[in-house]
Amino acid sequence: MTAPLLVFFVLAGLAVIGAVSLILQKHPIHSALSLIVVMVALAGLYLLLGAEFVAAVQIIVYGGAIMVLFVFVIMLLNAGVEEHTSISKMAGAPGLLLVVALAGLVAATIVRSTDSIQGTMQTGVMSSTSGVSNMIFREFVYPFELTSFLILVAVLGATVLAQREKS
Amino acid sequence: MVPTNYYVILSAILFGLGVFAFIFKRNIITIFMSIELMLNAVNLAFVAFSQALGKLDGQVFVLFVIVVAAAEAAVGLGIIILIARNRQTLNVERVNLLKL
Amino acid sequence: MPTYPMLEYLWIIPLLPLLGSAVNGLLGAKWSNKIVNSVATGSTGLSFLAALEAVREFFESGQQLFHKEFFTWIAAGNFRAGFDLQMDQLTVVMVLVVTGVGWLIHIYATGYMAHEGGYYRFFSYLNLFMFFMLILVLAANYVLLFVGWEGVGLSSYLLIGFYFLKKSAADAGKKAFIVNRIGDFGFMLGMFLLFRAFHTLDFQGIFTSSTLQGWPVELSGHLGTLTFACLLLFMGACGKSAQLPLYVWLPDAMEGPTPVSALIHAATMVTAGVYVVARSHVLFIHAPTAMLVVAIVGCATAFFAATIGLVQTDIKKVLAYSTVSQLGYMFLACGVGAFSAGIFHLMTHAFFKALLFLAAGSVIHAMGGEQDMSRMGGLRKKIKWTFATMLTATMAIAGIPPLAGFFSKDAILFSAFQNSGGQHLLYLFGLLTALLTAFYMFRLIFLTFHGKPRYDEHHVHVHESPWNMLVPLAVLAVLSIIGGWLAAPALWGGPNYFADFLAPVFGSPAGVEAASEGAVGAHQLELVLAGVSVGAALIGLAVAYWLYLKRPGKADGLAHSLKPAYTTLLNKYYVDELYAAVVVKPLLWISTVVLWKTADVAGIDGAVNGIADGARAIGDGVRHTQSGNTRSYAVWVVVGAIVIIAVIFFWPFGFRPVVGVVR
Amino acid sequence: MNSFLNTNAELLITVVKIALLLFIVLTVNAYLTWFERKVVAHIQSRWGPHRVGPHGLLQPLADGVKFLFKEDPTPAGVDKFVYYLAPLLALALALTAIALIPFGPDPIRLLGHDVYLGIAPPDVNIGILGLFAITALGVYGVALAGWSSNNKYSLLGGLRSTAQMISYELAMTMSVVGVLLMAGSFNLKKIIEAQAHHPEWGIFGWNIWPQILGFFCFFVAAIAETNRAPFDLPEAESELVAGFHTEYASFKFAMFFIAEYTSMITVSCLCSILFFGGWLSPFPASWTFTHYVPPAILILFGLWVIWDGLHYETIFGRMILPVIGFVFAGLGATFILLPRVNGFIQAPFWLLSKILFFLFVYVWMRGTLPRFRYDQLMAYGWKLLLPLSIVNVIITSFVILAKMQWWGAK
Repeated sequence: MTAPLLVFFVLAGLAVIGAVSLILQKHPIHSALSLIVVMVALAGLYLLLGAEFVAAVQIIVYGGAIMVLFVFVIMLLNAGVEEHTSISKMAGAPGLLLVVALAGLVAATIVRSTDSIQGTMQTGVMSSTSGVSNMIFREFVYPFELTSFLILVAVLGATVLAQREKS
Repeated sequence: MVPTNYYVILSAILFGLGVFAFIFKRNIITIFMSIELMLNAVNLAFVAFSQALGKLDGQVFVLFVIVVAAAEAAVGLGIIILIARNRQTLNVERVNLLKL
Repeated sequence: MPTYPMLEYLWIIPLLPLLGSAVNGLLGAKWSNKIVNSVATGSTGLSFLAALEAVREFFESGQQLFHKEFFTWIAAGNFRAGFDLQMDQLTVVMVLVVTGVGWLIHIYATGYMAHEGGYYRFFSYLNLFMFFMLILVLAANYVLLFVGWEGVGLSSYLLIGFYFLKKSAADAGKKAFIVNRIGDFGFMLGMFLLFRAFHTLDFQGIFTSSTLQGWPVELSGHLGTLTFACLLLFMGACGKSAQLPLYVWLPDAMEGPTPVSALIHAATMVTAGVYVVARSHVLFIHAPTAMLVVAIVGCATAFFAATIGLVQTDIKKVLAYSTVSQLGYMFLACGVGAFSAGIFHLMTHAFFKALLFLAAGSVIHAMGGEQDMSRMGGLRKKIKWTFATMLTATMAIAGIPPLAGFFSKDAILFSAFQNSGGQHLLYLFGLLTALLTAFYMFRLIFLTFHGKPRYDEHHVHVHESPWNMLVPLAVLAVLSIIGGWLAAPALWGGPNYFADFLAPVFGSPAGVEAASEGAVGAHQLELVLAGVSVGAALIGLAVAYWLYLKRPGKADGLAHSLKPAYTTLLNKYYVDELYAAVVVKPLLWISTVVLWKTADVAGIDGAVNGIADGARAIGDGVRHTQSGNTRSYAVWVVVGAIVIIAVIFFWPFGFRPVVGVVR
Repeated sequence: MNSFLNTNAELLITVVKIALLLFIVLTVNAYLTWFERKVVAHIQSRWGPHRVGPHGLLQPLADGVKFLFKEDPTPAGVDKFVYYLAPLLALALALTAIALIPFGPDPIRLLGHDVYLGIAPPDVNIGILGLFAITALGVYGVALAGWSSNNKYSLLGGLRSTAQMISYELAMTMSVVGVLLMAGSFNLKKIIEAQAHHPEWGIFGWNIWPQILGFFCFFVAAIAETNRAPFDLPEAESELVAGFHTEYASFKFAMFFIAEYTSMITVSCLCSILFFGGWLSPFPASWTFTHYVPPAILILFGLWVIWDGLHYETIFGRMILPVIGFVFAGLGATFILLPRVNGFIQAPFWLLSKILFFLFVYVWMRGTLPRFRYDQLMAYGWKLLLPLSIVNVIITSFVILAKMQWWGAK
């Protein structure tokens, strides 16, 4: 049981627990908090994987912006405890079966596909920050620009959506 | 060193949980969060693979995913605010105007 | 600048009317009649002048045949149908007739149609007709000719149905169109046959390969390719030129405005058949059987139509039947190999028949739309000009020397007498027809212009037509007087200028061949025959005079005494009824019961409606999945994901998508 | 025991360091409150705390005791878990932020281990990013507190501070990009060293000069991040009683309090590190004699304290103040006597002095500036700071590019 493995299991457990509690919690704020836990844990995993930049961005953007937005909205709408209706029949037992099937399939597929790269495990941390920036601004510059446009559009759209129509 | 499989299986689990939440939660905001959870699971897989293959593409892609998630959150929350304003509820089962 | 600009740019001649038609049709609705007039008559007149110039240049260049390929229209394999125009003596005659007469009739129409609705429409159609007709006569291959052929059919249809609110007019238009389709069908088959035989449809190609390459002359009674082709082409000609058994549409076509009747159904279009036969005379000469058929049909039509014409009371109907019978004359001429005579008669007939129609139109105009001769009479004083011109035309058609009709008809009868292989049946019938013609034409004159008025003078105010209707009458009258003199010298042994003029196309005319054995005998014979035909004409005149002026009412008595014959004639031998019973009824039945009730309603509609119902049913089933509950939709999304991933996972073939991605 | 020391020395040292830092930070916080009250009082021409101990020096102790022993009611209908979580979160994050800041370049050899000043080793690749990450999470403390305490004032305060923090975080991050571009690294140590690129320039080599715009944006945004005046709307007592911590009493309130002051310290550290050369002395490197400035200052300060204490009105003060002054003077003297130690304390001394200066600026602003209105706050953040910082980024990158192009620098 090497240290990294230990850290991994701790963080992984944290993440899974967070995800489960996201499901079990009745109040959206609690769900949000559990999700934040998951994200922080994932950030730790990224660090473990040597992707510091991604980890930082994960926390700053996901933890510091997106989830804050969620919490903010929950507070703004003063969302109460989730009311437990079950009108949809699909989302009952059949849904459960389907989810299990999906998860199983995904896991199987991924595992099978990772068998082929067992040998090629890279050891050692690559200096990811500069490398990532190089890739973003060299090879992926057009996607980058596109995403920036996407963000712009999204911001405008959100503004238009959320503003009360002047009457 | 942690085998890639572990990361990948973890991401699969998280993804499954996300799907589960996506279906079985009734609060729009929570459903949104479950979508974010799925995205995170995918990101984990990306980073794991990129590290395993010694390529950075995966990390770059994760960044893009995060950006898209941010955009999605902005718009989606705007929509949610609208829904809450107009229908006084956050329960998706009460928002069923799509019905014939 | 080419030496012969108008020949180089021959396409200008047909183009001008097309432009006129387009301009009038598209913009004319807003315009005043004046502008429409100037456009229509202007374009036609210009194309007439262009034609004159082209003809001048043609003779100046002194070439046998001018032929120019403007652009390739259809190119398939080794088959080429180009927009090729050609000009030779035959074309010269046709072009001049078409444009000249057409122009005069345009001018006339400006007066005649002055008070009609759809003025611009009328002239647009008329110009369109001019365009197609010119294409027809200028074409250098059968395909382009066929384009013009169909085009004139179309514009004829449009113009017959010009008063489309009148049911009879609309029906007449349809009838003309359908009957023509039958002929066109034959025509197309003929073209295919020709292409199969000669691998081209250019006139030059066919004619040279059929003459120079020594295509065998198919003996009479022997049915070879050429015979069939010629018969099929002639079938088309029958349709267009209203020969037996397809003549039935022409009398009904009189529903159209009178200028139309004059231009299309007397002067130009109906002669297209004759033109085609003459144009492909080379083939016909190689197919004696076909020639014989042509001659017999022509002769029969001539007599048949004339007999019907005897009893008609509608002034235009009379003229229509006379047209049919004159066309029969032309085919008779072609059938006996006297193509030049046929064309000659075509020309003169264009003159005096157009004149007759226009004059009749003027009469109708004067009578305020009255067409029934039994309600006319005594118009002689009131409309002198019309009377004079119409009398001229009548004498011309009746074959009174020295008017145009005399010479042309005489030429035909003469060649019929000579080339009808011994027995003179064709000639006799021709002569009889001439007599009948004279009779019913003068009957028309006497009923219309002489005797006491049979209409009430208080309502109808008879008035002479305006100048722009009279001028064309005058011009045509002059033409129908002098039109025949080109052939006059042939009578006293001189050359037949017209025949010589067409000689490059048709070879030496039939009359001269005959003269070659003994010119003198030929001359006597010709003079004798001329005398005979004049006699026949005069007899006809006399009978008409006796029946309708000396003893009015005698005609009715005669009609009573010969009741069955009279009614038969009056009902045009019940041909229409026959067709209705034999062709139309079964056709209607088939199309109603089989095509409509069975195929369409049961089959097609059934299929379509069935599909629609199926779709609705499926929709009814599926719409329950649209619960509007987002969570259910989410589950469906999951289902989709499962399917996709399952496909990836259980991918049956060697290539594994996911693994491929990871590698 | 010994083996345990040897094997887990790293861990042990870290633990000790954490405990030490905690102690220091908490003390500093305590005396920061005293400092603030004093300064504000003098700005408003009052005496400020004066009763408890000489110059009210024992006031913080009294406050601490009060915090500890006050009754701690939990209001009805609060979301217990979150209600307790919030202050913990706030404090923990604030302290963690401090942990990432290096206080000196070179380590001390201790039991065969390099011991750096500051908990994290100074060359963390993503130091500044980590700091931002933590400050970004800092929002939750306030927001959750406001939401959980089931009180409309708290809720409004929480909403306000959330919005405010999100808005100004952008400006803050953007304004730092200029510095990062110049240093070419996220590493705080590298950033400081980049400012010593021309050793002889001394104070003129600091980022403050080329990045004056960035500094302005950063400082303003940072003040807003810490919810300090003039951006202290979340706890605008005139409108919201006490904002998000209205319902918090005694120690939980203290946690928020400490968190706030800690983040003040963090911000001051960041300001001095990013823009004011961190632990670099303002003098050219070659002037070795300037190494005697810190001890000199200490001695002078000590002497002044002694002199001031000698005729203080109360007997207790006359006893205690000279002692303190003597300690300071003694420290200065020892530094002079031990050059190696003197050389070592240069860096921390300058850094701390800069931090003190910024803390003073904080207090100064609070004493002088009126509070913003909410709409003004938002407009200011979105319409002025963000564009300005972006402009700063653009200009900086262009200049750097130009340097690379024409003067072939770097």
